[in-house]
Amino acid sequence: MAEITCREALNQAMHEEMARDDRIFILGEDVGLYEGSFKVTKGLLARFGDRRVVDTPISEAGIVGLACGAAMIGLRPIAELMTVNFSIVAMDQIMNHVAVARYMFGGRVKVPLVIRAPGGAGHQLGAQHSHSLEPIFLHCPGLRVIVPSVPADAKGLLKSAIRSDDPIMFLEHEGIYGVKGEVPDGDYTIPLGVADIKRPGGDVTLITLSRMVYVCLEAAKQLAAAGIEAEVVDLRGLNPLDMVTVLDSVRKTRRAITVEESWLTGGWGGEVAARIMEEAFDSLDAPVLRVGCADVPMPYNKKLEKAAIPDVARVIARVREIV
Amino acid sequence: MAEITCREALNQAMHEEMARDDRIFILGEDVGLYEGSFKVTKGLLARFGDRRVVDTPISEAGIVGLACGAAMIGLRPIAELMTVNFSIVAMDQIMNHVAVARYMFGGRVKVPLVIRAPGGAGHQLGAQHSHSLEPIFLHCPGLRVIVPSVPADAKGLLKSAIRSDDPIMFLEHEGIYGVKGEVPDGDYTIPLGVADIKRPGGDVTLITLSRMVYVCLEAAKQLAAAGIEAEVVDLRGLNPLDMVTVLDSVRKTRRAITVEESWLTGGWGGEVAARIMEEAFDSLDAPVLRVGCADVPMPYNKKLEKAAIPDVARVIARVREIV
Amino acid sequence: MKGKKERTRLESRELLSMYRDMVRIRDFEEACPRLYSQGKMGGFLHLYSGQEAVGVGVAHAIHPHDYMIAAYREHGLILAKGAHPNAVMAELFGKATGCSRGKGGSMHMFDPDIRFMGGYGIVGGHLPLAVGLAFSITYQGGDEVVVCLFGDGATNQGVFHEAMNMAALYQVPVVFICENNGYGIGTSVIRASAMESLYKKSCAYETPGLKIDGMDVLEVYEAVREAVQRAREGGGPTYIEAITYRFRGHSISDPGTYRSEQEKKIWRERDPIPNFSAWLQAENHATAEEIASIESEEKSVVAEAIRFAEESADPGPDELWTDVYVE
Amino acid sequence: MKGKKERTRLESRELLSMYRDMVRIRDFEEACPRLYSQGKMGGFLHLYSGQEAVGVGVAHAIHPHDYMIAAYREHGLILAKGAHPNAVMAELFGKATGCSRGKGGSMHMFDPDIRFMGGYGIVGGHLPLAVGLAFSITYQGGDEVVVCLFGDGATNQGVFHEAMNMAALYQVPVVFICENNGYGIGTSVIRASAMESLYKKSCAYETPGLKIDGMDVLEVYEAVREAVQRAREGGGPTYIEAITYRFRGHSISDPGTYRSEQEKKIWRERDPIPNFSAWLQAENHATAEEIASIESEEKSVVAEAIRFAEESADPGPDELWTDVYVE
Ligand SMILES: Cc1ncc(C[n+]2csc(CCOP(=O)(O)OP(=O)(O)O)c2C)c(N)n1
Ligand SMILES: Cc1ncc(C[n+]2csc(CCOP(=O)(O)OP(=O)(O)O)c2C)c(N)n1
Ligand SMILES: [Mg+2]
Ligand SMILES: [Mg+2]
Repeated sequence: MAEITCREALNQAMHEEMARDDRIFILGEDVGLYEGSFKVTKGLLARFGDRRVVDTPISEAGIVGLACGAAMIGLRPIAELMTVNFSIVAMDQIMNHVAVARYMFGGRVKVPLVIRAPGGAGHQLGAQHSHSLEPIFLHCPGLRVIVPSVPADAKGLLKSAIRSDDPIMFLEHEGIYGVKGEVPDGDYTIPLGVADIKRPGGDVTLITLSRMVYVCLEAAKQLAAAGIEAEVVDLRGLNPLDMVTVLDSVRKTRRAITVEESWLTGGWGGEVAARIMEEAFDSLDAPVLRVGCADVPMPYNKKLEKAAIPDVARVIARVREIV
Repeated sequence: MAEITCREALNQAMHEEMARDDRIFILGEDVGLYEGSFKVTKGLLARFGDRRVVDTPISEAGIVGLACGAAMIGLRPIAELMTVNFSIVAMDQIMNHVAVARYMFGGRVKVPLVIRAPGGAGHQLGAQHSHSLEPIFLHCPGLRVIVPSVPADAKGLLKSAIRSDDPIMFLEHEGIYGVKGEVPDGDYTIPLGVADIKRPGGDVTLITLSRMVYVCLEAAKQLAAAGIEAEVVDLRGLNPLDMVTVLDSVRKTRRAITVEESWLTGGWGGEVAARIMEEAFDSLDAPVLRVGCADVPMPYNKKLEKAAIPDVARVIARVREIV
Repeated sequence: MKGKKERTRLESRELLSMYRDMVRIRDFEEACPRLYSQGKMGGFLHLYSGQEAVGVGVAHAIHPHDYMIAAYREHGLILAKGAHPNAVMAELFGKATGCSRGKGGSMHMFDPDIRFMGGYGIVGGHLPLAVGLAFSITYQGGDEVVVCLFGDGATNQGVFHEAMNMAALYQVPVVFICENNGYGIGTSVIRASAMESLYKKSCAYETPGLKIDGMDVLEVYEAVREAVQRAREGGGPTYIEAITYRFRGHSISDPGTYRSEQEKKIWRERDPIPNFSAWLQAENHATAEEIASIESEEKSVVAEAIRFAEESADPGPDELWTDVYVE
Repeated sequence: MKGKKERTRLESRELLSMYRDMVRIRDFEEACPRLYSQGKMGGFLHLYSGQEAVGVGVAHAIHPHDYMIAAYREHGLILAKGAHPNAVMAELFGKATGCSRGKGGSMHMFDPDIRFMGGYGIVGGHLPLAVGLAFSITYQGGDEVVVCLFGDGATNQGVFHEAMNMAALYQVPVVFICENNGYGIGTSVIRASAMESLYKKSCAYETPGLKIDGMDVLEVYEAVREAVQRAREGGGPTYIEAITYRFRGHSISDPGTYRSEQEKKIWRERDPIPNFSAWLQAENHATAEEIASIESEEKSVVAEAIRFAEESADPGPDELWTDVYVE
């Protein structure tokens, strides 16, 4: 076990997979010479050369479309979007091409493509650069949506994603690239679509992913001091959505709260809350509550931004409403 | 009261508003000479000329962006997207420009813009042409989302939308353009964000909008024959979301089902179901259930398509589960 | 067809094969409206009648292992590339035997066996995919080429620009072929494009652009052959504008009133099929009997395709849920 | 600056005003990194140092009632257009007195009073908006013009193509100005654009394109003035490529190692400010004392802006929820 950052974990996953399989290549803006605007692709160009590490113009639709076409006839591209905000520029390629090609062509083609994109708020980047778009990709059948929170997951999930034959939105959070954690030695993968209980507890279930896992863990710590044991379920993605783990936990705790950084309204919390209600109505002692980003374009001002994004205090306050 | 189709109602709304206010113009693909691919813009070019009825290239991002810029300095554009499926090509202009301009510029500008787009499934148009994207726009603060179902609403809501100073996604359904209904004479508007009870009933609340209103009304009719009275709440839009009407109804019936044509997973039903649970948990005698489109890219084959889209039988079956 | 002099080094056999393909496509397309009105088909139906010389000229200029990718007006293109008419007709009927297993329909024909990589319904949307196919070829050291067909309207989409730039930047083996039929639905080219000569748009990418007569199968053949050869040899992309005309409305539901009778008549006279037939006979590539027998054979081919489609089964109800994911 | 001969008919007063603006921008920008590292500012910070001749040349070539719209490297542009430095600095501090009320920040400066219609962070995203502004002008029968600035990287985006086409199609009064500073973050122009001469990209839209020296404020001024005049008279859009250089990294967090010291040195020698200063003096438009006093006045302007920003209040907590909708 080595202690490394999320950034290093992702980087290792790509190094190892690219060494293993020549069909894998990476493309995106500044992924090569510049080694990624968050340095996640460090060392890849030097090691694998510009056949396999391809700098592109600022043409997100072109990037995703190129990757889609390449994937259809034998390659296994990793397309890095500099940030997830720019996936919106490529949304038609993602939703109407990548996601549907296999289905609309009767299963006669596959699109083994990983679209990696950092996102999230918290650095005063304002309205156009602070998105968490998980709910949009969740709403798009044909895509897988994988969202790691800790280094070990980041590495194991990215490797599984790269080996998958399905198109995958692999959504990273800019705020956790520097977070360190233990990572198993050697080659390992983590299956896609399996949630992970990051902290066990019997009084309330906090269902979350990405950077909000840390917020929930801190909230759980503080709640424990007050005698409330929160179970923190890290979904590690939204498609496949591991409702088995969620429902097991909720049947135990009888109370649940979803915590996401996406906008509250229309966020993934509504989906999860509705499913819990559908599947475990009689196990619930209280309504499933939701915590999410304020329904506003992200403001630049630091205090306003902080007020928009869910934090420990808000999670605790919500827990207090039902426990 | 005259009986006219939804198509005529929308057309009348534009005729009347354009006659009233010179700042209103319409732009889009084939809206002029061709009078709209669904003929909703019939007669506008002949009446108002090509200064105010502007045919565009097939450039959805350009269309929405042009409309946004024009709206920022005094015009009141109606941008018609030939179908809502193509809004995905313009998603960045919609989400990252139109929706946020006012907020990120500190309220120093407004964007009085209506984006009209027909959508929906049911004509074997396949995976790229059958979208109902309400959930995506619901998830985007800064936009209003208005969705009419009957001619009177279509006209009154479109007029209100055109007069509003906010950017509005006005989502029409291709399947109901030909549906007829009574429309009040003369100038009238319907406030945005007020749901309408299309049929009263005391046993279960069906929450719906757009073409699914008709499906719910038929289901309600059949249920009534079996002694179950369903109340059909037509949301008429998702933003503003009229939870007052919804909650009043649910507190009365104690049972609710959301019925939408969007994909079930991540659809707007989850949002509404979660809110009902949050606000009226103790009034619920059963979980709020959801009916939505099968989570698959829309297949071409007629039987498969029919199986994917919610229908009367599925609504009734869901009702039977909880009543 | 221009003049009578020897215009090609192609053998009679190949020329007749071209003629056969054009006839097949026309017959196939002209059978559709009736079947559509009988409810055998649904959705949109964008017919290729009038544009056959483009698709057939292109298909004959490439190898079987080269790739083709197209927009939604692609029945004629997948047929020209070599798809079995039965599978194409069955697709229109939405049957499980269709080339997209009944899930794609008119706009989304697909057949990897003949390297036809799909018909796509978002105008311009498949152009970046074409670049990706070509990128993959270069990456894997193959010698295949990609031909990518699209309409005049597509040249105003943002992705056209991105795809043209990336293809030229990476010098991948793709030939972009714009089928300029004068209109995007009801909007004529000059009402949508600031640049009327669409082939000149490649000037912004240092990519050769040329205009050809899309009603002349031999001109198409020669131009595409040259471009494909350059691409195969590492010379990068070419952009070709083929001037053509669709004899029918944009789709089955388009009355097409925005085009004058006069205009339609002029183009009808340029119908690529009778003109090619006349030329083949004048140049002694075929006798009237040979031509007639091709035509009658193709009638049977289309009749057989209809019979096949009729008799084929719908996909089973479980098919709704398959093919969303591999895993 | 080229040669010493009379290059302009501008009066000394106007020339000195240009000089003052350039100095102001440089001082303003160079004050930012320190303030940023002190935590007074957050987010990205894309500085304009080195490119001042473009923004100032443009701003002086247009009328106050003309519109300007830009990307995220726009501090210098909004200042050149006439924004009060206090409001711009306060915006960087996220204060309620900022030109976007503290909600926009470095990338999203806005001031309708001076017709600066925003800084935008999605590369290329504002180009269609510029067309819309210009469309609105024509619609309303006004005689204003829109100048739209963006980087070299933006010319590879799909919306660049759509905006250029629509502007030319509708012949609206917009001047597109590409500030080619050689790089989009770490990617040099030739590694991203198949066409190296960016000004030639307008060939695809029948729009005049020209290349100018973006380090020479007078050359910028003259070229833009001509283009703006044509636009104002109904002559449609122009596309101008101004060759320039950013003296700093892409943003505050970019070490900029992809550019050689040698290259940076060459461009430093072309610094538009000292060169313009020398020319002004050589041509007797100003004495050394006048230059010095402008420079010292501008130091105070920036110092005052910082003081103003420091002392201004944050937006109140309720501001989180305002401005999402009008109604
Ligand atoms: C992005 C997008 N916008 C609009 C449409 C609607 N639409 C379908 S075909 C078409 C016209 C396309 O014209 P062209 O590219 O010339 O092809 P043609 O139909 O003439 O073969 C339009 C506007 C679409 N399918 N996709
Ligand atoms: C659509 C989009 N893609 C990527 C980015 C990330 N990004 C921000 S600035 C930039 C480089 C832009 O270069 P250029 O247009 O030359 O402007 P410059 O920074 O040189 O002024 C990139 C890639 C973005 N903001 N928007
Ligand atoms: Mg066409
Ligand atoms: Mg640049």
